[in-house]
Amino acid sequence: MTALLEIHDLIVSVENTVILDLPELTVNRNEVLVVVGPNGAGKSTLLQVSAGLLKPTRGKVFFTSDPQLTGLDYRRKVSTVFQSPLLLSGTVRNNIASGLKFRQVDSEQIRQRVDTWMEQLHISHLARRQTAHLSGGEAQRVSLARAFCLETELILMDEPFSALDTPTRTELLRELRELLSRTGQTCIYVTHDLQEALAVGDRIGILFDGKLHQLDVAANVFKRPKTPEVAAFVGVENIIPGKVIGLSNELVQIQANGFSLEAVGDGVIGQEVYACLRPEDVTLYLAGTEVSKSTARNHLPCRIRYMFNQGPLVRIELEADFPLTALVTRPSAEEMNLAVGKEVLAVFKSTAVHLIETGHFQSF
Amino acid sequence: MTALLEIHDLIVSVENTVILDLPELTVNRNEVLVVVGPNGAGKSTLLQVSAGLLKPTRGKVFFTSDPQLTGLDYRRKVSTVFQSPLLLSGTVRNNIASGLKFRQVDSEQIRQRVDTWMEQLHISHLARRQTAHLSGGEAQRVSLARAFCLETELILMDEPFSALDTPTRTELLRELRELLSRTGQTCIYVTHDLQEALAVGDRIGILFDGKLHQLDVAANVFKRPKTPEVAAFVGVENIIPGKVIGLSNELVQIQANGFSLEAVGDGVIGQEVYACLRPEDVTLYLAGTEVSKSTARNHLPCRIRYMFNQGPLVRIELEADFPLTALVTRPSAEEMNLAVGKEVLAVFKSTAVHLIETGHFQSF
Amino acid sequence: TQPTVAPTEFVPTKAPTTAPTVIPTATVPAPENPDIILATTTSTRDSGLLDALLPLFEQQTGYKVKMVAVGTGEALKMGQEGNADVLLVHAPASEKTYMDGGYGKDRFLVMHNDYVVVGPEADPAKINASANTADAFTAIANAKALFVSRGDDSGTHKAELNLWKAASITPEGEWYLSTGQGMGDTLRIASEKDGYTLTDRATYLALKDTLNLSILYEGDKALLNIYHVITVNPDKWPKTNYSGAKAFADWLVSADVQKIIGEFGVDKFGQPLFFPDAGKPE
Amino acid sequence: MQNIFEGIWKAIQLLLQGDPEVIRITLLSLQVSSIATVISLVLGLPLGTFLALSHFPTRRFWISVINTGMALPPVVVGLVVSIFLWRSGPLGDLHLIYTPWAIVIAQVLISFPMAGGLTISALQQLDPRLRVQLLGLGASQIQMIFSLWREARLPLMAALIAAFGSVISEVGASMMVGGNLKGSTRVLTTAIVLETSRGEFASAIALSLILLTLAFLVNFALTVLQQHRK
Amino acid sequence: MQNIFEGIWKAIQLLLQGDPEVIRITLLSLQVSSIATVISLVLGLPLGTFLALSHFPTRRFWISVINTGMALPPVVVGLVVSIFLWRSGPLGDLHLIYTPWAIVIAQVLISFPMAGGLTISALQQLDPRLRVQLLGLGASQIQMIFSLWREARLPLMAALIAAFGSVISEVGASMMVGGNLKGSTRVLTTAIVLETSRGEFASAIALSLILLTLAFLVNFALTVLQQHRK
Ligand SMILES: Nc1ncnc2c1ncn2[C@@H]1O[C@H](COP(=O)(O)OP(=O)(O)OP(=O)(O)O)[C@@H](O)[C@H]1O
Ligand SMILES: Nc1ncnc2c1ncn2[C@@H]1O[C@H](COP(=O)(O)OP(=O)(O)OP(=O)(O)O)[C@@H](O)[C@H]1O
Ligand SMILES: [Mg+2]
Ligand SMILES: [Mg+2]
Repeated sequence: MTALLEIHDLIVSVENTVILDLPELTVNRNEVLVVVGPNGAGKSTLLQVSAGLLKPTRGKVFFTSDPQLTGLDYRRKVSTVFQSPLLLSGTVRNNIASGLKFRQVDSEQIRQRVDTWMEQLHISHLARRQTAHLSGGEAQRVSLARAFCLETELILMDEPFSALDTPTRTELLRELRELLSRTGQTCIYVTHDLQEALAVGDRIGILFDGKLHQLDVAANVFKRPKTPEVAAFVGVENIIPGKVIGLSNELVQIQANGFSLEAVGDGVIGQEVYACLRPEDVTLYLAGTEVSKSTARNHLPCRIRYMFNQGPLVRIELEADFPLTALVTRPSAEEMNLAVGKEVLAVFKSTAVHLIETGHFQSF
Repeated sequence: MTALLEIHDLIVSVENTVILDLPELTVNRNEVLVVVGPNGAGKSTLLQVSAGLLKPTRGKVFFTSDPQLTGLDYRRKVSTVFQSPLLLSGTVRNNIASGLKFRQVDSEQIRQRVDTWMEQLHISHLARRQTAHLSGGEAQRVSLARAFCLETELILMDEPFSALDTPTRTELLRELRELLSRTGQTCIYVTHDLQEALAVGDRIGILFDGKLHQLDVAANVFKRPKTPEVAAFVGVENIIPGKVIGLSNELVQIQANGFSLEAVGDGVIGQEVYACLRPEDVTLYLAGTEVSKSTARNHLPCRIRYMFNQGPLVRIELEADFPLTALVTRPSAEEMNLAVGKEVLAVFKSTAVHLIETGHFQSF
Repeated sequence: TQPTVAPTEFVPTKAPTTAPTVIPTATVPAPENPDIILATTTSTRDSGLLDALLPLFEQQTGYKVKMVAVGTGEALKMGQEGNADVLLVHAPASEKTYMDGGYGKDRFLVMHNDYVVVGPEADPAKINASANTADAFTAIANAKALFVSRGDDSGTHKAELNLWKAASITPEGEWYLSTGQGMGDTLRIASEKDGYTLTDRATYLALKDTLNLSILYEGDKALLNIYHVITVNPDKWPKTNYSGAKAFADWLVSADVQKIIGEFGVDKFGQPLFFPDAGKPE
Repeated sequence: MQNIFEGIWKAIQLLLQGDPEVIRITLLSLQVSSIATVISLVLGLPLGTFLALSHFPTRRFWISVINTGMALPPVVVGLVVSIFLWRSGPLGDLHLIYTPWAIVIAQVLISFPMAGGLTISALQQLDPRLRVQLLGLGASQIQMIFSLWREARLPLMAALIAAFGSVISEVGASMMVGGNLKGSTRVLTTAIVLETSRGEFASAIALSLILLTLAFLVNFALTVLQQHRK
Repeated sequence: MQNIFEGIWKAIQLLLQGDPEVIRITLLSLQVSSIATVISLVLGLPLGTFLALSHFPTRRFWISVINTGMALPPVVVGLVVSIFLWRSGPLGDLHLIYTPWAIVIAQVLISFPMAGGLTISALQQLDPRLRVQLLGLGASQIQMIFSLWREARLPLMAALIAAFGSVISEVGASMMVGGNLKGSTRVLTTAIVLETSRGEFASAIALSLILLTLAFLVNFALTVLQQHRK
């Protein structure tokens, strides 16, 4: 795993506010580094700096292979799918070809590559269309084709699929990984869609207010968020404040608002923690069902407060000693006749609970 | 349920190609009509026509309350969140106020409404920022606030949340319904996110190539797609061609590539049909598990061909008599130790299978 | 030489001022129709003579003169179409045609100065010693020395053409340049190109310092440059201000004014620029 | 060269002394040209906007006509306006010839095609979706046009600057229809011509410098306005 | 009015007869003004681009200077160029005075600020993100600039049209530095002035019509180009 791009001591500020502050970041060769974060966190700024398009206020971004590379040579090693596809006037074909023309690739090869990519993105029929007359998604595809056909070492994508229809997005997401490993390209990928992040990301970086709160392999970010902010952002909807009250057999016992939770992990007695639990890790049983204690150590009786559909899943908000959200599949919700007001038993494994230390201790 | 807007005999064509063709469409008062469809299907065109911003080549769009309303009076009854938030130059506050200023609302009221909506969209801190310096999501919020503060009878939204971060999007989606019913607004909502469609839509219209393939209450579109295209588009990943071979007790027996399926519904023996099955309706058991036949009538032994994570779910592609995709929750996939190559039993209820007639008959 | 410039006078003019006390000033009630349009040639304006005379006239009579300096042809045309009330021009032949056409009512001889032939100091065509103007012109033509003509149908141009005619030469060819411009510009071109040209003395004297030209031939009778004042015929153009025009014409030929004309320029050039001729026979 | 240095020196003197005649001429130039620019904007902006935003078959032809107007020689304008304003002309009874108003009329004819032509290109450069968005926000046609002008204020301001430049520097028409009458219609450019034809080059240059200083001040104000927040 | 109708009639006659002198003058006008326009574009486009795209402290000042250049009176340009080109001037030895090249030089000085000033506003009107996108596509600075020019071709073409209009219609400088010499430096505008001063108003109008027809043809071609695909 060799490094492709390194960022050192980077600060970008506008009008005296720091909008990006990255002491250290390495992008590995052939990985997909997904960057997520709330609006205005600095994701697009990070991409612009990485593309050599924005001079940082301080610090340096460089290719490990050639740290001296700057300016045009640097820029030509990167291609970018911008957040808004500001297409040039002219035909779709000419737009897609523009980057290749800038690089003075010979015209036969341009034609071939453009054709390939138009096909890949299902826009071959638009080749001669003026870009001013494209629909939103069509424009985004043109912007994608324009970047992909450059086949650069590093490709930066800023919410590249946000305007695409679901089937196309699913298809492209599936192909993207394969494509990148085929061409050996490295990718920094900004998205707001956490599923997308999980599906394409080798590592995920979480940016808040210009700072990287966590950078880890994809699954870890979702399973073991480092801060409550990250936890909330990656969809850990249950963030339960509590206090360590006991330790035994690698299990930590946590007192949370009267209920005693068990979690796998380390802890110090008296420490305040957040117990994080993803809603999909909560299984529901109808109240009164006998459940073997063996695998799932936590059993919490509660009442359904609110339910609503979320695609193939049903999100269920529960009332217990603390508020809890569960996600169950629609078939099982139907099978169990779940409804608002019903009493259920929420069951989750101790391994599903992730602890975040608050740094505070509280004496008994 | 009274009609608010009616569309009759509408045709929009550009350069001799029809891009929208709607013989009839009624938007009911206070409903959210979600329009989904592939890129270039004509969704934005439909919104533009409904907003009185594009003169259709033929046909008419009118408010039922006042069919003669056209021009400025018509336009002022509608507000639109455009697909790309082309903000005016100037401050965020002035941008949000622009529609109210056009309507010559008095300035104190403008200030109040703008403040309210900036707060609602978490952009109060940006009030004095020049719009040229906003991030993508911030710009979209401004565009949303600009439309919402007009409080018109009809509000049109073209992929309004596409650039928002997940927590904000979830929050706004949750608030949107409540908000619209509070103000009594009617909404046509274009989105590519099917979960969003389900979450906000009273009815969902599916547009393909300018034509409405299906218009139905939200759940029905997902559960009972009318055409294979719709089925595929709404995420029914299993569309199995087969032939009706038997009828009994409201159950239809279908021969699909050697396997015999049972489905609830009507059918005529010998008719060719598509059996549609959502992947989340497929439950997996480890091969050899004993499953009671009572609730789920279809049991199909198969082998796992491919698996990948999709947020809280795992998508599993199966090999059987026909290809089949299942979606299971991550905890259960882990519990069962599912892996590529493993033999499993795919189980689905006959009620989960939805039949689409192809119109063809085949004699035996 | 230091131009005597009154403090209120528009600064850069070289227009020498005549002492306004020469004529006793009297404030006169304004006439019924005080606006007079005077169309004149650029040379009278450029010499500054009218700048000196008009304020006096306005002061004494209450008329307001709008002096428009244009080409001779344009001035006559303006008279012919009734767009001016009074003309001050120096193209006797054209004036005659004009009068014959009935476009003018009165025509008085006002003044004259003379034309001179100027050219490079070296005088390549040796016209210096010519017996008369025709000889001088013949010498230029024979030497094919550059001659710069105004070519703009102005009084000067017409006078020049008459001189060629007198010398029986049809001027054409490489050596004969036609500028189509005013006197000042034509002098400048002649100076830059080392050519000969025919000029009125007043303009030449005014620009002398900035030119590389010397007077090479002068004094012939044929070189007289005669100015007439013409009032536009009100019978043809009732809208013209005939009474004003007549008043101006009369004023111009009055003895006092003639005296001023005769003194104009003496303080600056040491010699008068114009010679009063009022009342003399043509 | 001597003339140029002398001219600069003389310009400084004139400005410091505050020569009343020079001040009068300068103010008249400024007045006449400002009025003409404002009028040509009032005419050119709506016309240009109409041609930029509407679609009809002969549109291109009319745009060319407007653009050709930028090539109208001031002398021609002067001649034609004179023909109309002279006593013999159809508007002779208005007695406008040889008044500052005649200059204004001629200058409007000179600068209004510039204002119109540059308005056309300024508005056509805007994203066409902007119009749709403005109408979608409930703008009336007039409000939409005002908003578009606001968005295009940069090139529109350039049009204003160009139009002002074309009239303040113009001489042929002012000379012909104004008559360069001392004390009433003499403006800076006609005074410069007069000085030049008298061979008073230094004075001509001095006046030119005054004119350019004036133009610079006006333009600096307009440019600061134009480049504000840009 | 009579003059105008006569002028129209005369113009038709001149054009039909193909009067050789008129043809020569017309061609010279076209040549001189085209060359001057092209040169001022070659100078003004890069300078305007530089001022539009770069950021340095005195930028606004220089933009004002360029804009002030639009207010340079042709007579002043004519005078200053003459002072330089006269025998007594620093460039006298080039013997350019009273040649078509002198006219070209003066006209370049007149039209290049217009080309530059309008280029500035044309480029500043573009979405600033476009520059970033072009650089992101791997455009060199030069390629980026060419692409920006392409995107702003509409207002740039308007700048070209305005610059051409300003020189083809200009007379003061051509007269002064060209000398209006019959057969060598007489162009349409100087010929018009001559005809006017001769009182030959109809001829002046006829020549004006020829000039305007010429300008219209050039502008129509440019406008069609400009409005192509728009
Ligand atoms: N001027 C035009 N000429 C040709 N085709 C056009 C023109 N304008 C629009 N179209 C086509 O009309 C179709 C409908 O466009 P529309 O913007 O309504 O699509 P959409 O459903 O909103 O797509 P998206 O999801 O990508 O936003 C598109 O295929 C588009 O390319
Ligand atoms: N010129 C500026 N002045 C002030 N703030 C600025 C300026 N330019 C950018 N910002 C701010 O910097 C922050 C980072 O912007 P950036 O575009 O990187 O956000 P982002 O993470 O891409 O957001 P989004 O998800 O909305 O696209 C934003 O809050 C933005 O408002
Ligand atoms: Mg962004
Ligand atoms: Mg769309």
